[in-house]
Amino acid sequence: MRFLPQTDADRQVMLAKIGVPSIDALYGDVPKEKLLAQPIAGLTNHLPEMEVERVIGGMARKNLGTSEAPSFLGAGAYRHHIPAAVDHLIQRGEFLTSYTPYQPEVAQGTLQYLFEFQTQVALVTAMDVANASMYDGATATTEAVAMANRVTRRKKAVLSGGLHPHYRDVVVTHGHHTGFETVVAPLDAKGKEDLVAQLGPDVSCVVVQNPSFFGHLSDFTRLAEAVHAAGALLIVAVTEIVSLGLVTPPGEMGADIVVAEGQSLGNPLGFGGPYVGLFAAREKYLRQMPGRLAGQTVDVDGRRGWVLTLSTREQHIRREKATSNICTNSGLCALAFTMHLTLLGEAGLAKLAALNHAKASRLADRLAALPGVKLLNDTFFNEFTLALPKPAVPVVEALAKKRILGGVPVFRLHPAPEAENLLLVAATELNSDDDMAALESGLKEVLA
Amino acid sequence: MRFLPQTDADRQVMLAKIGVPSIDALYGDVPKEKLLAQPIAGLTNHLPEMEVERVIGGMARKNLGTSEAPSFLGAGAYRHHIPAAVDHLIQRGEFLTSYTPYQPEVAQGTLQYLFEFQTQVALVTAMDVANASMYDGATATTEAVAMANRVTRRKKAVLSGGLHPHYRDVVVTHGHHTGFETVVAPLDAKGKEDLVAQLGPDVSCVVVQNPSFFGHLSDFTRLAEAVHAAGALLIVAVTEIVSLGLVTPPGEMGADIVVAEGQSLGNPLGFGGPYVGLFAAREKYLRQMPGRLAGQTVDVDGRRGWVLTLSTREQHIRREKATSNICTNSGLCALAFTMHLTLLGEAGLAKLAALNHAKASRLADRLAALPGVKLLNDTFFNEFTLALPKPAVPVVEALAKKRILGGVPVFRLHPAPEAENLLLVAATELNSDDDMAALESGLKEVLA
Amino acid sequence: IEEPLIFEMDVKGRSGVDLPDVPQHKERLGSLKRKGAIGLPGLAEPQVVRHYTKLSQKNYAIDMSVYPLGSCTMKHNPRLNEKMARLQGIADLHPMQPVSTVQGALELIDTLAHWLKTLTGMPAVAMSPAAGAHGELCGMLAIRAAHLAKGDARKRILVPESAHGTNPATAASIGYEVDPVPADERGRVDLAAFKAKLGPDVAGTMITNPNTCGLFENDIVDIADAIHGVGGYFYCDGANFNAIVGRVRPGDLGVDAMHINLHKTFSTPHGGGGPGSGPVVLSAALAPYAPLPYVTHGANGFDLVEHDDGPDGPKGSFGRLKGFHGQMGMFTRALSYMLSHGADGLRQVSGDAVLNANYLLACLRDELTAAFPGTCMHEALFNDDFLEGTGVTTLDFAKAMIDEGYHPMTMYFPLVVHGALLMEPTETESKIGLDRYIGVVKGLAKRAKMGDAEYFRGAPYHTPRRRLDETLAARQPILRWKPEETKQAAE
Amino acid sequence: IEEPLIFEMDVKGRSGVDLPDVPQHKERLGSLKRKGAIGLPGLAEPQVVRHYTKLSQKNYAIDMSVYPLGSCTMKHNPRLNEKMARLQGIADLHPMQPVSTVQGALELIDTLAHWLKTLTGMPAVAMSPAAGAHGELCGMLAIRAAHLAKGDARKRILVPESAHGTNPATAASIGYEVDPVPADERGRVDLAAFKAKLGPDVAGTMITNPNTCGLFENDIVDIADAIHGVGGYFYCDGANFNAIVGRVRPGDLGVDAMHINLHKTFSTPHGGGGPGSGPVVLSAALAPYAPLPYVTHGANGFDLVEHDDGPDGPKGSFGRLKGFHGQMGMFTRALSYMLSHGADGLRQVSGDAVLNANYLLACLRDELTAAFPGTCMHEALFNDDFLEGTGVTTLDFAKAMIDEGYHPMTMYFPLVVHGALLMEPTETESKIGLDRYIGVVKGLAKRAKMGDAEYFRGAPYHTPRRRLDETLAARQPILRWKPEETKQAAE
Repeated sequence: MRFLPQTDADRQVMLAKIGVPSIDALYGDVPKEKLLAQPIAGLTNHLPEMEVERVIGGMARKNLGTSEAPSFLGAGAYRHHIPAAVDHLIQRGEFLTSYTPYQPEVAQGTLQYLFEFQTQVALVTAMDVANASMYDGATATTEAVAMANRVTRRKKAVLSGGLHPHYRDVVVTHGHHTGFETVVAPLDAKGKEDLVAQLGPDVSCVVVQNPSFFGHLSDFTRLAEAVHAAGALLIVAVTEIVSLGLVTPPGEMGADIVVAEGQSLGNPLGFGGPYVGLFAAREKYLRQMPGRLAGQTVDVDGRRGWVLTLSTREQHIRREKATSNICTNSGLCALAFTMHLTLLGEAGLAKLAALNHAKASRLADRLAALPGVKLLNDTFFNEFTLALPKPAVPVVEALAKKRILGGVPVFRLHPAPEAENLLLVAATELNSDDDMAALESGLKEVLA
Repeated sequence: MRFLPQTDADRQVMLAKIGVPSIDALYGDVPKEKLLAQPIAGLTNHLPEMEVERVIGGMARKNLGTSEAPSFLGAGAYRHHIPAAVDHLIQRGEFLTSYTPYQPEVAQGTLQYLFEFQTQVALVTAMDVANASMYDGATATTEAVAMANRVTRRKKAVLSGGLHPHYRDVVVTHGHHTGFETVVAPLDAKGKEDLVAQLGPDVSCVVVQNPSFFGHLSDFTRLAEAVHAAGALLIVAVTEIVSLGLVTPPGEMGADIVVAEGQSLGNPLGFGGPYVGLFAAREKYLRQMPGRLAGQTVDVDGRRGWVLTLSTREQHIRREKATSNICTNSGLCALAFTMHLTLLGEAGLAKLAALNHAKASRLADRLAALPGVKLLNDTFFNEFTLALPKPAVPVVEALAKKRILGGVPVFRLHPAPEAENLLLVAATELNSDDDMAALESGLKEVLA
Repeated sequence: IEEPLIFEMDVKGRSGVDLPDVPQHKERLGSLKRKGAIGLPGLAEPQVVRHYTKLSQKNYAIDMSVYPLGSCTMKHNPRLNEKMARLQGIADLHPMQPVSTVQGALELIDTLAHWLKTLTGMPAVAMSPAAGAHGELCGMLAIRAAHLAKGDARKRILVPESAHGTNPATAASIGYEVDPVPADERGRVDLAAFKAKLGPDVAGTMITNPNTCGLFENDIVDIADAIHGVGGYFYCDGANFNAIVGRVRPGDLGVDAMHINLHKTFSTPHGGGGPGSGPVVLSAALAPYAPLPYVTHGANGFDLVEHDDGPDGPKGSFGRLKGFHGQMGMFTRALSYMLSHGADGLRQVSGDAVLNANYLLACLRDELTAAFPGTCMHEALFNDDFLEGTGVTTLDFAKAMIDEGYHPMTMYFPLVVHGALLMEPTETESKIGLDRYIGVVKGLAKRAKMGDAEYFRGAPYHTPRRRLDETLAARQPILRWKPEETKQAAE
Repeated sequence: IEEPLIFEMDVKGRSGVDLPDVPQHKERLGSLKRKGAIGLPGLAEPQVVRHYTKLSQKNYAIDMSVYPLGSCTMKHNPRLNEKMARLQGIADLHPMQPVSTVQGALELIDTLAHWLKTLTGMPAVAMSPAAGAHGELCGMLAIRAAHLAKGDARKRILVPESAHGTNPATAASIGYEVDPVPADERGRVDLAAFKAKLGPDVAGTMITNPNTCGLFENDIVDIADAIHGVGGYFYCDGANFNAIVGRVRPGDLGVDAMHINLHKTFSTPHGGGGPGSGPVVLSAALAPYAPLPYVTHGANGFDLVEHDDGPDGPKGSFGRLKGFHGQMGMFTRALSYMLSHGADGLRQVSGDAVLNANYLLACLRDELTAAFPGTCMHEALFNDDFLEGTGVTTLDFAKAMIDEGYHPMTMYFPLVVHGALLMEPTETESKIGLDRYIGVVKGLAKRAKMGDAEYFRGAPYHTPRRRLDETLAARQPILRWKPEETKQAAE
């Protein structure tokens, strides 16, 4: 077998050195009746590489990839063009096959890019500090709520009706089982909610999203002031990080914690994972932050270098008193993110964001002109909500039959009657005018 | 522009240091009327990465790839499964973006794999020494003839009728223009030729191929003896290097020079290039060999290491007295070759060869049973010749319409009447039973 | 050669990406158009490629040599897996496409689930957890949900002292009280102490098996029976599944929930810290509480269940744990690995992993000091007795490995062994490679005993940086680049 | 860390590849079934991945830093090009598929041909040459064929002394007598000497422009006129096309044939020595003799002409130069590069390449000694006058660059300059990067002048190997592994 270097001859020599007759003899501590004598039934035996390619390739061919069809799907995961250099570089064995950089002498590469990543995340969100990544936007959000609970010593989170339903659900799940209360605002499809009335002395945090799940852009400055006045923290989630090339960052609106989904930069859609959660906060809350941190220091020769730091917040040191149980994070996805953002730079990110906005704005004009279709957004970045004259789920299915991936029905994520006719439509730099024309005419036909 | 790091501000500072007002001013030696003032017309301006992908991807989609259809094409280029590790590793920047290893201190990686490559080529062909690669099998063949001419101080090459027509044509072209005679034996579709009668005191070499272009296997031992007795060299070409996992190597049959196409190991079909020419010879002819050689030596600290050696044979030292004008060779293709062969090892190459033979043998049984189809081979490795009841070119076109790549018509490479109905069919480890059934029934229909 | 930070290579206006011109459009940003610059540096592509190439060259990796980190299962990561994860039709799938357009993807998840269930002998698996610790959370939430469904919340979780930090952290994060169980002199859970702690308020136990001392818990069936006897559940930390895959099914041992680190046992790359993937197999008792979403077989093929009556509902999932459906990229890699090995190969995997660890143990036990007598499972544990009186610490010893071309072993873990050195070679090391490693370790041990403490205290010598000041980093945290701070430090 | 040869890691029977079982079949090998073992080593995949990873780590590459090899145009190799060359529908095309199934491939070749012809202002291009030297052969064969067609074989080729070795080697390989032309004191072809050598037996001349001194041949039009005046042809070595692409069209200068190194000007990777690709643009006079095959536009799309009446025929191609159709993989990469830059970008490429070289020249000319006065084109040439009396040679100086993190510049070439140091930075170096490089070169020059010859003679110090014995290698050639020889040497 190609991955197993020992031959039977090797094994015999090694067993002799150990002083046992067989590999099975090394399993003496396993209760005899629990030790299997044969390969487990019901599974195939080892396959050549080309056969594995056939099996998995066969599965892949049963799907309709977004690169094969006009695609306007968003709802927290966005298809962007990833420069070829990114995927090439993250596959370098020294990145791909290295472990968490606990030994800084042999991990300065990883540590330096994490330090750069943290800086980029802090800059883009306009926050003081950022960690070295979480799993994804949803889990970062619930970590942020837990952190707010610790900081404020309160146990009630107010969740916006514009928050991504998955993020909301993950927070609600955690709240339900770990003992904090969640107040979920009604679905805010029109971007009009005001959460100030929800504040109270027991509220630890308010969680909002910008652009919202429905695409609306909001200025949270006033909300932040009210939240702070009530002794709570404002948590702002960003599901489309590219927006921050064009949109006022949460840090400038008074956010205390910013969480985000970083997939848009450097990471493929990949059917939903692995993605990379971004987590940034005000410096004063640093020691309550979850996750890993790379910090600058000097070595014994006085040279600048980097180490993992403040690990007394973490589970491997602090155990049951840790700020989070997170261990493995999204290192390689963070690397892809930071590479893509380094390639873009200030000018590139701004232009990418402008391009996304332009594409979506032009698409919105076209689709809003269709009979019976209503655009719910006054503002948006690269995604907006349409109210259709009929349920969105079958519309999207009908479009898929035409090989058009026409958007995400809100009902898919929030199966409630008021969501039934709502369709989220996103456009990115990858959508051509032909794509848009295909969606326009496809939608027209399906709605006719 | 993404690949150009200088900004206009940089350029101004640099021009000031140089002391000229503009970049144009640096072109003062160009006759004024020859210096273009504007970008050349008729070409597009710079494109984003995603647009380039669209343009080239669009061209790619107009083709029918061999991975999308049952494919039985050979004739000197073979589709094999390349382990994923090979393509991953050859793309490491330290291999991909390095130059010819003229500075051994910073090129031990390249030099060591070339030394390993040379050893593998010598072992597989059963020859004494091998060089560090040529462009491809055809150019290696003509270099071998030129070498034989130098060694024997004669100027007449006898070319087998079983030699790949491209190899033959390249040698003939060289002979025609560089002043050596070429005697081309008639097309040997049945593998029955005997070249001994062609020998004479002016013959420098006899060039044969094994398996032949038509797939036949021949024992050249007797021919070698006759060639040597006549004071000439025997050159054996191998177009399918995988065959040597199962077939007696040329070195054991008395070859003086072995040339081969190395594409089959590690290198994709790629519409014909880049490939890698292999070149091996008896040690006594070493100093007449063309091409680069990596040799073992020691460094100033006495440690084993490698350098390019015997470069007094080469153009950059020897200029017009060089054994060849070759400079850039097929370094990275040689790397892919050596990696694939290292992964295979002795056991893997033998099994791969056996598998190829088995597939082809089974396919031959099926196709030879079709009405009107005649198998011309008693012996073959993974490719054989069929005599069809009608011209092969339109048959192959008709199969292509059914999305079957059914073989290579001999007429395509040698447009002569006697070749018209001949079809070369190859099978490799990648051909499934379904592929074979598709060809069998497709051919049956087309011939009906 | 020093490599600056990207921020120190900034040239204003430069970019490593070209983009088409922005077409005419109506701006719809309301008042939220960003004002002022972000502060991101501008680099061209060649500079970016070099930067990351040079950073990578400062790392150690499995691709270079033995990576004997105990508890981490640093095995070979086949490149085929990377290729499979990048296929069109996998990498380019949006998670919210209509399920009719992702039947192959759901089939892949279902196939992987089948392998995981079959290999563990468990009836159900939750696929969405993003990593091992996230899987622990998933399993513990299932346990909590099961208790809640019976109207019996319970408070305590028994966790051995030798456990990974994630175990107590997870249990505590959802409000459980962590009750530590001591190890006995054999490096196993002290069964008597364990039983003594049982009671009606015990929700369950979290036990790693094989445990972090590299030993199989031979009382495991008694432990399972005992916890079940008080109505608790048995959570097994599956980090060390590599030792037993294909040979022992956790389901046969009475396990109720176990996460499987696809990035350990099933070779998805560690990537410098992630991403991972931590599916959790569940017993029949816990299966009803598995989180959303999950794949089912429907009339028209595969279906994806994304909603139910929620955590407050009468029965059903404990809710949602993560955005979308799980780490599909890691699923693809893991399935590629599993298909490559097959049932026969996976059995050989565990056998060779255990063989290799025991070979290390046998070859090193005379020069180092084994923490426990007898054979081990997939990792060999030593204490620092052999360094006594040498002035060399476990840390020094481990750092000296670096100059010899090896990554250090795991140090000071598990906590139950003094100055622990935990070595896990995995099955992908060859005998030749192990012999070379053994030679180096023995040589260093001899050198330490010969009284060369000075040398060890200074190691490593040949790395880009040596012995970084971790105290300074924590006392005066610099967690991002700012022009003045970094310049100062660089001077 | 030492890395053994693969042969020294052999374990019998081991393989890094799994293959399906060989099905039943009739053996058809006649008497030719191989007897006995080949002697190839057996390694598993993990060991193979490590071996090549570790070998790669002993190399220098563009991806690491400046690679200032004059004459070699070591510019950034975009990864997009690699991705494009690996597309399904390109990488998996067989060269002998029916042309109806490869219309996109022929379109690609035709598009690239259009770019090459347009950029050079030439009416035709031969695409099949595999590298620069192969392109030279192609061009010279076209010249020879053109003369032969007129019944006038001719004998002599005029080649400047500063030429690349491939020029005389190529001319000689097809039977021409190489007549060297001296350089004048300005580093250009001595026009008078050139004219003096002209005569009716001169078949043509081979001139590199910009030349190997990094200078534009300002008499180039006169040279072209002169050679045409005697019925000869002008072959231009296009190795230095990067200096003028988009700004000067060789066709406008009277060139009859010029090869274009796609692996220089158009960024296809050098790959440690290849593969390259060397299409040859041809004037109207030579176009009829272009080799087979070539792409044409037919009624049903693109066509591929693979045969004509042959080299002995009355008119038409000079024959076939290579198997199949050329370096398609390199064509794809080069087209990807050209489309990325466009007509505007390519003009900036040459401008920045020349700017960078002149910046080096301007910054270094006071510390080193420039070979010629004035500005240069894309490479800066120095002689070793600045080392006079220091005891440091050009070689020593270049080797000392290595410890500073740089690949040495080209040394002792061109031959017309004493102790030449030829530096070609290319356009993909940033000003910041050049400034750092300049600082290092100046620092070394100062150090040499301060009398530290001992240091230079020992350099490099920090490489895997130092100053290898090339004489020994040539005197007692060891060109392959054999158990005894290599063991001995390793001891």
